[in-house]
Amino acid sequence: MFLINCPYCGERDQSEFKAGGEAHIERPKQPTELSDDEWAEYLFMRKNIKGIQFERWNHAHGCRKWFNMIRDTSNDEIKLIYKMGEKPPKG
Amino acid sequence: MKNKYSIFSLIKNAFSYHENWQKAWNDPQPKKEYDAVIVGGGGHGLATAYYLAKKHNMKNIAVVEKGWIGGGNTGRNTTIIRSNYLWDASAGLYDHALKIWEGLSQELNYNVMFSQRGVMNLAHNLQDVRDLKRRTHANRLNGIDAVYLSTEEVKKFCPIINTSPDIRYPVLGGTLQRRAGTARHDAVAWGYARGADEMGVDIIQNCEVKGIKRNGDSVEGIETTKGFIKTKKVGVVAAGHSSVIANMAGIRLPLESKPLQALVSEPVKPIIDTVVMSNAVHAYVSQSDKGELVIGAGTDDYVSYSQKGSHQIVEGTLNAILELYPIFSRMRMLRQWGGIVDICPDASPILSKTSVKGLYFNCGWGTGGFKATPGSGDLFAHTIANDEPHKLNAAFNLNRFVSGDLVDEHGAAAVAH
Amino acid sequence: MLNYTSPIKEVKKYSGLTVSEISPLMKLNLRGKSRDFLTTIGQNINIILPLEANTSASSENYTAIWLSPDEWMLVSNRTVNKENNDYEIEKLLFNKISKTNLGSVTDVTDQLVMINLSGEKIFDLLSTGSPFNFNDFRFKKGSSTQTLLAQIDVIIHHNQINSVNLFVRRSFSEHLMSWINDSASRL
Amino acid sequence: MSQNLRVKSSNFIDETSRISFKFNGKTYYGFKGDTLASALLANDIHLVGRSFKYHRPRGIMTSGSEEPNAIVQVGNDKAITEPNVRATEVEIYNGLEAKSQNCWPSVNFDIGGINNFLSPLLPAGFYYKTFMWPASFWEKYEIAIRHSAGLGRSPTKPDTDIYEHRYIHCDVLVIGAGISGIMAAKTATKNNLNTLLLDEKNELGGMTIYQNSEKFKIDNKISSEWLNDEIEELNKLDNLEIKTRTSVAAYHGYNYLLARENLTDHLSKDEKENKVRQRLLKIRAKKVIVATGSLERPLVFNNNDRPGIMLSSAVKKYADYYGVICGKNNIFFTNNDTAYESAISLLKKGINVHCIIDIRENSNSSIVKEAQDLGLKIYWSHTIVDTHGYKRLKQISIMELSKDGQSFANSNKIVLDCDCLGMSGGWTPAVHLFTQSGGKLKFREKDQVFIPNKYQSEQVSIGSCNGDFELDEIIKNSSDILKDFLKIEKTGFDNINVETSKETSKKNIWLLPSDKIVGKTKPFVDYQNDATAKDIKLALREGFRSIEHVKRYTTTGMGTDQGKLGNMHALGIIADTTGVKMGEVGTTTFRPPYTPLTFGTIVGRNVGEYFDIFRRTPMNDWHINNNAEFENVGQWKRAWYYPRGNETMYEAVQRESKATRESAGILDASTLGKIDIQGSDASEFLNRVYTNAWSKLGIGKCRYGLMLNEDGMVYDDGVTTRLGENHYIMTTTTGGAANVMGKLEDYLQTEWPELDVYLTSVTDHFATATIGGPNSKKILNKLIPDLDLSDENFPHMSFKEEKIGKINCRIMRISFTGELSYEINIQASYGKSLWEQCMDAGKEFNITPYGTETMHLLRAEKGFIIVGQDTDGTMTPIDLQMDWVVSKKKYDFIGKRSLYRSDTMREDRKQMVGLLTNDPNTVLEEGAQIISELNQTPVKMLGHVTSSYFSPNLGKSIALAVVKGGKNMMGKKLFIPMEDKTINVTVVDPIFLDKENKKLNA
Repeated sequence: MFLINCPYCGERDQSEFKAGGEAHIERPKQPTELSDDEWAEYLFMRKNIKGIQFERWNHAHGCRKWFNMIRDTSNDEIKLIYKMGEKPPKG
Repeated sequence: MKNKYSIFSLIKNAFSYHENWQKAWNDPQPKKEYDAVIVGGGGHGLATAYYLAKKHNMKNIAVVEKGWIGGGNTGRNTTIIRSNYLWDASAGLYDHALKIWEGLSQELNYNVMFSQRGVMNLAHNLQDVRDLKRRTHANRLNGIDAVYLSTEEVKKFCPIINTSPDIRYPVLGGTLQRRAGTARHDAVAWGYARGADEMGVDIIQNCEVKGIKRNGDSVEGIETTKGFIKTKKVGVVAAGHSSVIANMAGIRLPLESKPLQALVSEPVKPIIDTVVMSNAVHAYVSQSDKGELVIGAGTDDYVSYSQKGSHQIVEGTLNAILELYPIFSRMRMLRQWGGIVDICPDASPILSKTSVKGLYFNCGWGTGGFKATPGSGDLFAHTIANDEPHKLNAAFNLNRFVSGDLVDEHGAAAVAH
Repeated sequence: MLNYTSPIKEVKKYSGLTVSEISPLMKLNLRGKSRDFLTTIGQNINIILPLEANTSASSENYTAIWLSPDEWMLVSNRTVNKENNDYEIEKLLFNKISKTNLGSVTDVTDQLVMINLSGEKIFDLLSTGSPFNFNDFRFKKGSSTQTLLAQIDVIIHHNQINSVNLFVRRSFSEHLMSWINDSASRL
Repeated sequence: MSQNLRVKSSNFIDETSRISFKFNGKTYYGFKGDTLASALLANDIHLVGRSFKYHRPRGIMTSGSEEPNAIVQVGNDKAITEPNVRATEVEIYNGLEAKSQNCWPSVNFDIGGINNFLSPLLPAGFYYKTFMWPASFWEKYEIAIRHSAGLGRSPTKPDTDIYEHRYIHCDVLVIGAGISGIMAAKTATKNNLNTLLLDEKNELGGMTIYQNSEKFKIDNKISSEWLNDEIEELNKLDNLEIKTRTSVAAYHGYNYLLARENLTDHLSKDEKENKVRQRLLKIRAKKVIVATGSLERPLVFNNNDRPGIMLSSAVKKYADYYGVICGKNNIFFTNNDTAYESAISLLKKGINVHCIIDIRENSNSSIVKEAQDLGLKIYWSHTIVDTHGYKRLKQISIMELSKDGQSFANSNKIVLDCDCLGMSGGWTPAVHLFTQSGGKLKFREKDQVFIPNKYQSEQVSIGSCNGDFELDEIIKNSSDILKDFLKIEKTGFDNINVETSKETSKKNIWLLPSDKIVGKTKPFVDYQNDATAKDIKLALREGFRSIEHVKRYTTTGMGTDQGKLGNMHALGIIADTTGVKMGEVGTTTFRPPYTPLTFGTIVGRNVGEYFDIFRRTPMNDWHINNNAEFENVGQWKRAWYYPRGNETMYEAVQRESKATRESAGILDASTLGKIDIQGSDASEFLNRVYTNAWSKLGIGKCRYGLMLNEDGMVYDDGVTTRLGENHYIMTTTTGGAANVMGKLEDYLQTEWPELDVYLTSVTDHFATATIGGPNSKKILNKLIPDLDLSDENFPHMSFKEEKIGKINCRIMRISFTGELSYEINIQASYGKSLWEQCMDAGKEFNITPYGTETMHLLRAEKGFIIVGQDTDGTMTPIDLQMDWVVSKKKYDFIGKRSLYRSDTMREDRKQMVGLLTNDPNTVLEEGAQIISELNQTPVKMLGHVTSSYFSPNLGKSIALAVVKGGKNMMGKKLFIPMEDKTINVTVVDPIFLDKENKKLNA
């Protein structure tokens, strides 16, 4: 069970959270202008990285806020947590 | 020619204190070039190689495995085998596999212990009942043996289930596929390996793929920890790690790799002699020949390659087990482990060509790949050999995610595992 | 005339723990982000909404519990009349906040049931069903948290020494009470 | 004969309290403090069980949780009998009943014993090679195999015990209360860290607590005395919690650990009364100190499994701790000094020790000298080549080893009598928890052990689990590690004076040579699973090279002891046979739990009524009092139907439906999700989440909305009402409520943060009573006389804020049945009262309460869909023929783009239609498949029946279905193929009743 440092509530047990998949996949502003392939990319295609992955988490049983997490999916080590809307750190 | 396995060969070898058994498979170094290379030495990969050699006469082929064969999900799953799927495409795929299972031990001269003890799926609410009936009707019309059972019939078939109407989620009915059952997971990988090896397939263990060499739109070979291997056809069967390989080839897949956990109890004398699955309360249980209760838990909701899952998943599963089998409260968990499964948005696999010529993917089996092993290998071999899918796996192409023509096996209509 | 029924029937006493529902209490959910929102609330009910996570603020009549950076729960400190459900303060704030688009004001009086736990064994009870770390919480009067108790979402408010208020959604309250009584019986 | 094997010298056994227990039906006596194992040994019982595969007689080998052989069935009450319990872990109590397992008819005479003679035919993996003929006969063989496999028996009645969970958050967790654990706990606590100390035994102090040798002194006190004083001090400290009988099962990431606290297993039946049996501790520690000690290794030689062959440390513990003599004529066999300690201990108690067999050439450590001074005969560089005695060790044969240890110096064989052999192959650090946590090991050549190398989390290992075996090292290194780990200046153990006997020579041979060829021997590596060294060699010969392969092929380490004793030897034998370095063979992964964990403990109180949450509406009591049957919908229990007298469901539903259409019915709709939406962008928000347009909806008006997933498939639906300019109340399906709320918050927070919208769930705040039917207006009028209910003032799809008495309520005139109907939403606390008043007001109109089943029927008559029943995640609004609710003008909404993909635009997709059976009395089965042509193969299925009822109001059977290309099939004849018959149906419009909506304004 991870110990997740909610950017608003502090350290909480994983059971209070829901994972929301890969982060920074922005919903296209103009879906109608996309080809079927481009739309499929947005809808279904995922990096599914082994290693450093950027993802979304929600403090579902706490403040209900979404935030971003950088986690090493090869050993589940949480590297960094930052709020929604904040730009991911480079490198 | 390998020496045949039988009670007689056992007796014969007993006299020489079993000193003269041959290797089940060899441990070769990779050649410079192969006609095809299968990436991933799990059941599906080894079966693919076996059928490429057996049915498509491709003998100059290799299976490369980063660890030891059968060390991935093949050796980590709860070994449930069934074909009672809802959609025609799925039913076709899984029943093709089930038919091969029925003669596999003889085919491989290796006892895979396929035991047709039946698989029962339980309904716990009215929608479950509708869904299971719908599936049963579809199965029947697709020629798959499946019957709908009343609560009383469920109790009769598996007396230890708590079918009291007073429990939180009473058993309202269920379905039964008698031809379904379990098999010995390791034996499947080992049996196919032995068979493939006998036909000249190179099984190369501890050989990790580091890159996929492309020449424009076609495959030229693979970079491995044992050097470059030239080949025009690469079949990737790397459950869990499919996306990792795909990224090497510069393509993306609609997959998420998640932890799936399972556990076994200490061994006890026979107490349950069928497989019971309940989607609504999420409990899957059978008993191994050794006597252990084999229990499948669910997946976590986050991506992970760590082969560890969270405790709440295991706890949740055992909650459900004790809801349905209160007599197991004093049984003890002996071992618990995790695997990595790659899951498709529609909970159906991908057995498909890709945008890269000569690159084929067999993935996305989610929590239920084991049961398909022989069929998957057979159809994937066909796809690789002919550069064209077999009609039974045509629906499981990559393009369905663009067109929207998904094979949605979600919900109670498709119980995982 | 409609009568008032509360989901929880009786007060329960255990060694070192008393469990009781307190009702009716007016409860408002307040949401907003802007400065104006905060000041308007402040002016009208003379409470400064706490900005620090996991804390609360009280005035003579109300207590405001932090729920998230833009969400608070306002609870009346004393029970209100069962005969009607016109809450002056709700009308006032709705006009000053919702109507002017400063944020939202929503009556959640019956969305949540408040269960009071008192006695020295409160945290022994909570530790049997909540993953939250109460080590600091238990020594800080006014601290609050949202977490899980017996898999149910709860808001926990440490209103005074040896007294904690649990807020739980009404439809879950009887189940939670049953669980609490079961667990408390073994303390 | 009982008790004649006791020596008076133990401080840990209360010889004044005699305890009687049963073993295999016979009554024996022991003392308080005994384990079942020590009590049996005291009664001269060594034969306790039978092995898994060969059914060989087995005895007690150890004194702890690593015991592979002495596992028994405890208790014979069907509800609380427990299989596979280690006799070495059972503390005896009055009334304890235990029996041997895996033997029939008895442990003394076991039919299964023939397997031992068939063993030449049963090498590792034999079952992969046979039972294949005749084909499909496997299940028959399997029955036999299954019955000879398995160990104990599962209970057959529900458990009567109670289990509990407890969450603990501490600064420091210390695992293991041996000497180093005690040091750690004291140091941490004294530095004001709140500390938790756990030990699996019932006493603190580990092995040192009964170490009475003058050779081992700390601070000039005999080590056991010194430790005793330390423990006494420890017990005085506060902010330290000590738990005995508590075994750590799993060490997960982020220092999350699970431990099992055993509370009543050592108590007699009446002492147990209403006590929690076991508690699962869910521990979150800032820092973890692992002090789990080490396990003594057996030696692998021919027939090393006979009853009477034990670990040397166990022989010592039984004598020193329990005061029990394991044998009248003892021999020790060793490759290190440990056995000497044991031997001396026995000698000093006047117990006969015949000799020590040591594979080393010599040793001049002080403890060895002491043994020699006591006149103990030592056979240097000798090994045991065979043992004799079937149910109890009688003799051993030894030979002198050659220099390289692989063969013999000469052919002389000496046969020695003995009834107890204490063996010691050195020690293996208990690194299981460390590796579970993700820690990496390194191999130490000098004494062939794996020790912690890289730590994953805030943790450290100290004492012998960290590879420190000598007393002085343990104290010095532990102290240094603690200082560094806890960042403190001193520990209080910094420079204590320690006297100890240093081991001076080591020698290790994983598989000791025999004068027979390996094939003829049985050198056991895994005792419980009967895996021998020759099995491992066979596996290697057959090409299984990886340790995981060998393990699985030979089942080494797969027993209930998880190979705590044998795994190292398996690795060693693989290394030796394949010529690979030990460190490079790698270790097998230690999987949780460390010791088997009871399901009940993991589950705790999440059983029975607490298995899952039970949500109730404010009217729930009324439903119960009025004989309602309930349906599970999500976590809710909803009134399903209200049978009168002995009505069947069908009869009740027919009555309820008819009554509602003819006069009035009332439904508890409180479970519908309700979301309060406020903010200046509320309308825009709705435009984006629903398929239809919202901006123009008038204040006080209601509108039906359909919500899609981004993949274009129907996700949820419900009526949303505009309460004010920027204020809406949205209703969702009962099951979908939480998900919809979550999804909307997600979009607001992550995709559209620019929108000024606030969502608040008010599902539980309101109770909802829906009164419908031609007389519903009259009933409402009685409740609120001064409300003008005319169509002009209160038209269909509109809303009023009203008062019933003094209580505010919201009334929506909306309909899911096609009847004129009003949905009254009132604050939940008044819900029950509202319901009762509706019933009173409706009495004269025979108002009839109806449940979900009737609701489903009524809406089906009107062709209204139920998301989740008529849709399955593959239906678009177009498929549902609900184009009318999909705005063509709107630029975008969730899922819009997906409706324009090649497949979703296909004309021949499955589409919602109505079906009528040719025989109006035949009611179709929901889920039944639909075809257009008979006897075709393969059968082409067009779709299935989603909803089906007999409509009392239409006097015929009706059904909703999805059919490929159904849109253009109106009037077409289709077939429903059932097992026994084929039903003819006709495709019709899905609206069966009142197409013109006359009833809505009746």
